[in-house]
Amino acid sequence: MTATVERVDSSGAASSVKTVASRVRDWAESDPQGTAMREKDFGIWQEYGWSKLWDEIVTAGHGLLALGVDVGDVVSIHSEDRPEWVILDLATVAIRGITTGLYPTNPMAEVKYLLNDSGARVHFAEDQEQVDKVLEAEPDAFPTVTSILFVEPRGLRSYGDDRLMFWDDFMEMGRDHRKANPGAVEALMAAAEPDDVITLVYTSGTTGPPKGAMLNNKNATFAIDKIVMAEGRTRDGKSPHPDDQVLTYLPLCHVAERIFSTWHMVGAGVTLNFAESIETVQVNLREIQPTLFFAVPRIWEKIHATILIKLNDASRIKRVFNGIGLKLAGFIAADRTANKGNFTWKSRLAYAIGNPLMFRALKERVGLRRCRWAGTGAAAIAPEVLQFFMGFGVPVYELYGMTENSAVATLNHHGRVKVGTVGEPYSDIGLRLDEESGEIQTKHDGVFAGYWRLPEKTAETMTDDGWLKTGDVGVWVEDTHIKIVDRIKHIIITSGGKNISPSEIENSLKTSPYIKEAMVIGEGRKYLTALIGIELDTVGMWALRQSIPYTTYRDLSEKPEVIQMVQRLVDETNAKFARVEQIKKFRMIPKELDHEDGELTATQKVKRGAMFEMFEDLVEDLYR
Amino acid sequence: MKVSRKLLVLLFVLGLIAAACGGDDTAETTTAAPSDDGGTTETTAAMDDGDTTETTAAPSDDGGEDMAPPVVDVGIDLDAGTIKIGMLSDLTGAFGPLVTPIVAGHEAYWASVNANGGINGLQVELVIRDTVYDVTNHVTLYEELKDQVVAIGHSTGSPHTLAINEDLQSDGILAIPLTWYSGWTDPDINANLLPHGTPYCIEAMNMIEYITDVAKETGIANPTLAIASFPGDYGLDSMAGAKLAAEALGIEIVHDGSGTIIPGQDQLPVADAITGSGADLVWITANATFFGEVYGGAIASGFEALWSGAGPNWSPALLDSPLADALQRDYYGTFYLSPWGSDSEGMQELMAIMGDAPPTDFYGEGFVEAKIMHEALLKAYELGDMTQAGVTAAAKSLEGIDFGGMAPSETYVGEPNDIVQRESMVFRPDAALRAAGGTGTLMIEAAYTSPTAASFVFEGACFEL
Amino acid sequence: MRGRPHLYVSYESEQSLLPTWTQRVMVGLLVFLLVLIPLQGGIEIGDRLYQPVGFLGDNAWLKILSRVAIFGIGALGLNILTGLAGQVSLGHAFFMGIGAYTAAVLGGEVGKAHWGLGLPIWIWLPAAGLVAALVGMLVAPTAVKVRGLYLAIVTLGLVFIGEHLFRNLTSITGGSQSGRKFPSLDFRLWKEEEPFLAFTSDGPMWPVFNWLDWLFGPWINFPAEMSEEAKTYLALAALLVVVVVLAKNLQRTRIGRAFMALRDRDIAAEVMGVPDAKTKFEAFALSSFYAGIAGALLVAFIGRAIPEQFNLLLSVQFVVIVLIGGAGTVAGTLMGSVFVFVFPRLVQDFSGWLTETVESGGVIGSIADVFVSTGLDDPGLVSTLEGVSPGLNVSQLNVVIYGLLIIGFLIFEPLGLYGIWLRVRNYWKGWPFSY
Amino acid sequence: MSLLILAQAAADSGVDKFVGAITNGLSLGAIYALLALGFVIIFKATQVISFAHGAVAALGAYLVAYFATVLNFPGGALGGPAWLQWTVSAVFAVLATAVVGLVLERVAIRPMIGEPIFSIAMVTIGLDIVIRTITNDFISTDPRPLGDPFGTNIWEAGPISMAYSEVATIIVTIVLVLAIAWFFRSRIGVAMRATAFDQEAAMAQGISVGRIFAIAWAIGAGLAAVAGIFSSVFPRASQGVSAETAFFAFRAFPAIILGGLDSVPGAVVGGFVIGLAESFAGKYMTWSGFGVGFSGIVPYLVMMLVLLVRPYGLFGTEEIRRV
Repeated sequence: MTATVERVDSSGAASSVKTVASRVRDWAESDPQGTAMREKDFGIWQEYGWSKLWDEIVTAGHGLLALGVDVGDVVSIHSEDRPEWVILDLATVAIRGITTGLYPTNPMAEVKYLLNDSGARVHFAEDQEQVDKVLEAEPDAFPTVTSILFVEPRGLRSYGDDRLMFWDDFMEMGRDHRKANPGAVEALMAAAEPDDVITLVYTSGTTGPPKGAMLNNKNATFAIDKIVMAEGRTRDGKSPHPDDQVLTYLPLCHVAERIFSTWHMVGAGVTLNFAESIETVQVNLREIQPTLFFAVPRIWEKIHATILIKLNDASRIKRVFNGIGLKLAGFIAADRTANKGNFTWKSRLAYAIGNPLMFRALKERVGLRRCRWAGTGAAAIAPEVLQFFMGFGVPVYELYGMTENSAVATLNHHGRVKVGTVGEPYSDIGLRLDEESGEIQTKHDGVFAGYWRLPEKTAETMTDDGWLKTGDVGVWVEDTHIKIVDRIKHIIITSGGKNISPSEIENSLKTSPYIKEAMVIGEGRKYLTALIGIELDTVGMWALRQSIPYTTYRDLSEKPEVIQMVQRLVDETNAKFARVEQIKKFRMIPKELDHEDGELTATQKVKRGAMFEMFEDLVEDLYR
Repeated sequence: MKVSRKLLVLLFVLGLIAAACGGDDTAETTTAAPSDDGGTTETTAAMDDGDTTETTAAPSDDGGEDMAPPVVDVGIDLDAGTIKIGMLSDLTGAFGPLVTPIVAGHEAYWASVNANGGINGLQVELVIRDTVYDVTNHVTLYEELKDQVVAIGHSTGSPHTLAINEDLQSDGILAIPLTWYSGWTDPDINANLLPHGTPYCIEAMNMIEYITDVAKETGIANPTLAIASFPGDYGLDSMAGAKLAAEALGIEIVHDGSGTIIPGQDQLPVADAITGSGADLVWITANATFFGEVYGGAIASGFEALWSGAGPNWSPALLDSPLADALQRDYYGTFYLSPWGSDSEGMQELMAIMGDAPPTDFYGEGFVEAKIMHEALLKAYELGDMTQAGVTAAAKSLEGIDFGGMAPSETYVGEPNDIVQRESMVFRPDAALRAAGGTGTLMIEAAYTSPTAASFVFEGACFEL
Repeated sequence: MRGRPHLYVSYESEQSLLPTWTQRVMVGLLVFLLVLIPLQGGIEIGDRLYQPVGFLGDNAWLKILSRVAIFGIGALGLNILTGLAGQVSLGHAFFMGIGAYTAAVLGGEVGKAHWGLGLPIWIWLPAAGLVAALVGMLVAPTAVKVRGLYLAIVTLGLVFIGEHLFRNLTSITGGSQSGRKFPSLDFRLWKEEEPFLAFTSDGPMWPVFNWLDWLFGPWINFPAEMSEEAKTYLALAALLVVVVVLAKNLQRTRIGRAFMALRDRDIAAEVMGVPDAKTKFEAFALSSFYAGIAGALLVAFIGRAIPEQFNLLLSVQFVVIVLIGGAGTVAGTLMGSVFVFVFPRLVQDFSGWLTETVESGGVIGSIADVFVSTGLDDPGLVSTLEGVSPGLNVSQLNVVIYGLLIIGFLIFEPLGLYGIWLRVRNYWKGWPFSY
Repeated sequence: MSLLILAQAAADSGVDKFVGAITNGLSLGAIYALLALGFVIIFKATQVISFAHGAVAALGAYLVAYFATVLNFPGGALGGPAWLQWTVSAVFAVLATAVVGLVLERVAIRPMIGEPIFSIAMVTIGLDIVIRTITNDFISTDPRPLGDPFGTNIWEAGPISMAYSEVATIIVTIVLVLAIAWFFRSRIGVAMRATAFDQEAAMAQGISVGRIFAIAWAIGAGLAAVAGIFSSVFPRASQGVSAETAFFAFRAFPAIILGGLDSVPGAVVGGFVIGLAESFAGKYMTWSGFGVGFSGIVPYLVMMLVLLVRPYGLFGTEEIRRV
């Protein structure tokens, strides 16, 4: 990877490789005025046209060249989702560099690890907060980093570090470079090879330090072909097209968001709309009314909870209507679940009543009114939540994949939905279940090129016959769909020898709007227990209405009334499971879990190991 | 709190809706009586057809038996047997206290007419609108009335009446002005008006001469005069008359306070000016409230003179006030009507129809206005044309309307100078009469016309508006 | 982007007067109705009379609506000062008077005792606004110095001083309680005798309707003639529409935003670079301009007015319009003026209905009788005999209800009619949630 | 300006005219002071300018007329000389008006606490409209004389000549001003001052702010009624209370602004200054160029001049403005 490729000066050489960057150029040629991205600035959604976007990408590419970025050099991006993220990402790919993204929540120690592990040359730190994570470390902590770009100059004016460079200056430099070396970026892009690594996606690292999965042009092309352009994915059967709107709000460094934002944009020409921040997603959703919407289960759970709470909070007359609407939605959901997500005449009739009554307004308010495809993945989701949305006419299609196979594994097609499964394998890909362990294994062009600088780890993830081991245990459902049991590592084997998948139980608990976190414990124990964290907003509101005074999260968690309520919720969940799978005892988690405190990964997954360490007393208490 | 607020707002809105519906109901339930749009469309249809007479159900009344039913348009419904007369009254404005009893006089008069069979069987209804003595309201309300009444029973205020005068003429609608402005004598102006009573300026001439005579009798050879008034047509018209009279009589006006009595202000400066002039005679044109203030202020500084004032100056309440004694000594009042309780035939009739109503001199004005309208309607019926224009024409041909001695009779045929009213009635305040439950006005001279007034030739208004 | 009412991709679209199609269609319909009102009864579709707003086509209602338009224009002016800039003023009547008498001098006929230049409307109407604005600027320095209730009373003093001036400048105003004739609402080209467009006389349809006739002729029969009331109404309504657009637009401009900043936090606004004195100055000038126009229109509409017309009561009426409607909002101000002028008519109709109910007897009649006094011996809250019988007469009742409404609105619905509208709208907008 | 008038007065005419201007000004000023005092007390406690003050004054005067001349209650029941009977009835009527003030506060003002001051002022305009209309309906066609015992009697001492009623006005005003001054030293008065200073702090100190509001309105209404009485007797308005009485209070606005909205001494001083200014203007500023009725607007002119120099009146406390 560090081998230098001779730079080709003539831009005439036609490239046979379509990279994510060259696709933007194609769009800029075929639809220069079309909208590629929108960013909300001072209350207005400012638009980036294709030609402007391409122009900026080229300029940024020149800027990178001016900074001395070579083929195969790494550019790291540490920022919230914003146009510059995409521009820099694509510019790096254009000059055959490698991008890697960092979660904005990554604390300093992780930043240090990631930058050094990837050996980034240029680091893009959004604002003062992210810049500080680099500059506050010891002077020579980042030996490879030669430039630090930033776009939010506020508070950075007095910083004297030589490596710092304001984005506008960087672009100016790019323009100068472009004037001096016209066509340099295009030439590099033309020379791209299918095996060029374009990005490092670091695994979240629930166990051990993060590993950088290398994805190359071939992987990207495959993913765009399979996922983005998948046949029969949407409600109306049409593949994504330039009229589609996508709300970009999950971290772009995650492979899922990269696929559902950047790759959708370059692949199908959909418009990216950058949410202002995670807090404003609900508002931005209402404004954008995206046609394609991907969210992780946590978000769906949150929307679900908000809807339930708000419906319950409505004025009396509205509550009557809402009650009717919920009944209808429940019926529709049950009916559609039983029919692979299709309507029968009965559910269609119910929908015809419910839609003007409440569904349409509800979807409008939530921002899903125009949604023709909604997806979920990256973690397990409770079927109740999926059914809830299906009842209102927003079928959420669960799909499955992982960074290492460019997220190409299975998906639920419109009209062939099985709730509770992650769907069918994509056509013409290699996917099998390991006969012994039930582990899902894939083999196709999307399978990654390996872990960055970790050949032995790469080898560990591959079977001897070259299949990728996903680490997830699955079972076939009716020979067509796959149901994920759990991560192999998470499967609990009780002292009684029963194999139990905790995720299902946890997800069932998390369907309640009041429960944010649940961790089921029982490895080598006699019975199952759980650590449960409440959702501060909803429980706080509930407490307010019950006139229960509270001060802090911990105080609220430990209120007897709250514990009683949680007990009821646990009982409800227990009713759904077999005896051995029932939770005998639980304890409240006394704090809100946090990425920075190390209890969660950047993708908000609970780090089980860390949890056991941190809440050892509680766990021991459960088995006393 | 929040709920109750919402509830109140809701109730309020419901109330509004109810009110709105109520309004519609009126129009519907009384479709028989032409009101609002129903009436308009009907009548336009009638007009289009030419001189269609609605021959259905001619009222069988002894007076109307041998007469064919008249032609009608707006405001008269022969089927329902009703005549609607509009009233542009100031009920809550500056002259509200004055006009209210006038309207009451009207109502009582028509109630009695209706009780006695109405106008050839047609019952008279008054459509009363409050103008609040505001020209804009006046104009707007006229617009409302003109499509539902046959004539305007009275129109309060000179500028107000002038504001609708052009419309009256173009619409051919008759109105009785409730003001005694001298400008109404002009035939160009009064084409659709029935002025009545003695104009302000004639009234002033009469009284100036009267009190000059009184002063001379008491031994003041060359009495001096101080005058003060409201601004506006009423005050200034009267002041013009006073000045004409003073000139004719050769008496000096030592203080000219024309238009200085401004409502809402302190009147002591006016009183001071009068006092300071040392006049022997004072002529005030205001209303009882402000006359009281000026007069009280003047006598407080020991001023003594012969005081007199125009009709609206007087209120019986002045005799209940501390000024009673001084007023009995100083004041000569005038009006063109005989006061409440006088023994003329007309007044007796009025007192009979007013029943227990608290006494005031202004019922008489209502009575007179109503009587004129009554005559006009009868005449129009007789002529067979009770359209708005027909009533106007009929009214303009009236002669010698008799008020049973309560007011001088009115004629609308002839030269302006011949038909204008020049008589005044002179009275003095009398506490004893007041104590007996009357209005405390003792008539000392009925139908008085001064030589100045008698020989005055109108060539237009005394005071040009 | 269609179907995304909250998605603004440019400031123009976010700040546009009618951002969504629903609003555009609603406003279009409203304007259409406004035009139809005076034509009703005359318009036939097929063989059926089309009566979209029924009774409103009456001449009497047209007069009321014309007044609504005039007062709406004036109230929009006060709304700028009080609603947007937060400067409480009881002096609106004074500025209306200034406008009225400017119009009188410029457009009025020369009388024996009155000045008048007989100039056409397109001179006197703008001039009325300009002169009033000028006087507003003269007054502003005093008004800038004082705030809050002090300002209210200073402006109240202005009305009294104005009344004094109007009373005494007889050659301009015609004098107290007398008044003078004012120019009529005719559109003339220079001093021609024949008006180009006569708003104040009956006559043929305007050319614009001929055009409509040509377009819709086969389906709709437009009347050949139009009454003066209808013409006056249409002229005033058109002017109101223009003024509404201007007023609405003002809120989007720098000046408009400066006004609101001043209103919300005056010192903060100053710190942010909104000059206190200059902004108030502009607010007074703008508001007076509107008042002057409204004053000129009012007197031209009536044809005659007395100086006492421009009194405190008139000012209060404007404040009531603004507050009942909902301060700071154009729609609210319009609702306020409709309410203030239409309401008395409704009360009148209601009491008429009440009286008839009493007379007709029956259960409802006898219930109503408790409240209604029909004679001297009959106690009740409301009397049918004017004046002498116990109880308030209809006019007094009207005034009392008017007063109670002011109180009620301020206590229970401080945002005024607009607040009610907002509440209703939000109720539906929030569906199926409450927030 | 006043100096000029004085100089002119001395040179110009007799002492009588000058003394007349002073006595007239004092008695007029006393009525203004009474009205202003009511305004200020209400304003101090509740931060409200009551535009209904005039209507309440008229109502009070009407109640006096009704109690004293129609019912003769309760004075008639007590017997004794006529003046005593009247006084008892009048006091009773004033108390009745105070109760009305109490009710107004409870019904219309209390719910408005916390609303913008101008909204509350508008509520009082609404109250004015309602009370005035109803009072006028009671007054009916003719003015209502109060039946007061002052008659047209004049008290003379040297160049001074004043009606008994004017003397009474001044005496009653002085007594009431002293009483108010004493009241502000009493427990409730101190509580009221505390409330005026800071409502929340007062509440925290255990002061029932609602009660203070009610008391202030009751006192204000009572003072208005007293002013109503003296503005409806000889020589100012011998014919009694009429529809005009309610408008009298508007003339006291310049007085309160001049003195400062929240200053009790300011109200008294403002009242007398305005009264004297108006009286002197009426007597001396008679040049026709000023126009008819110029004295009526002199108070407003004086007020505006003072405000140009002192935007919070002569004695008013400057509002401390914060962002």
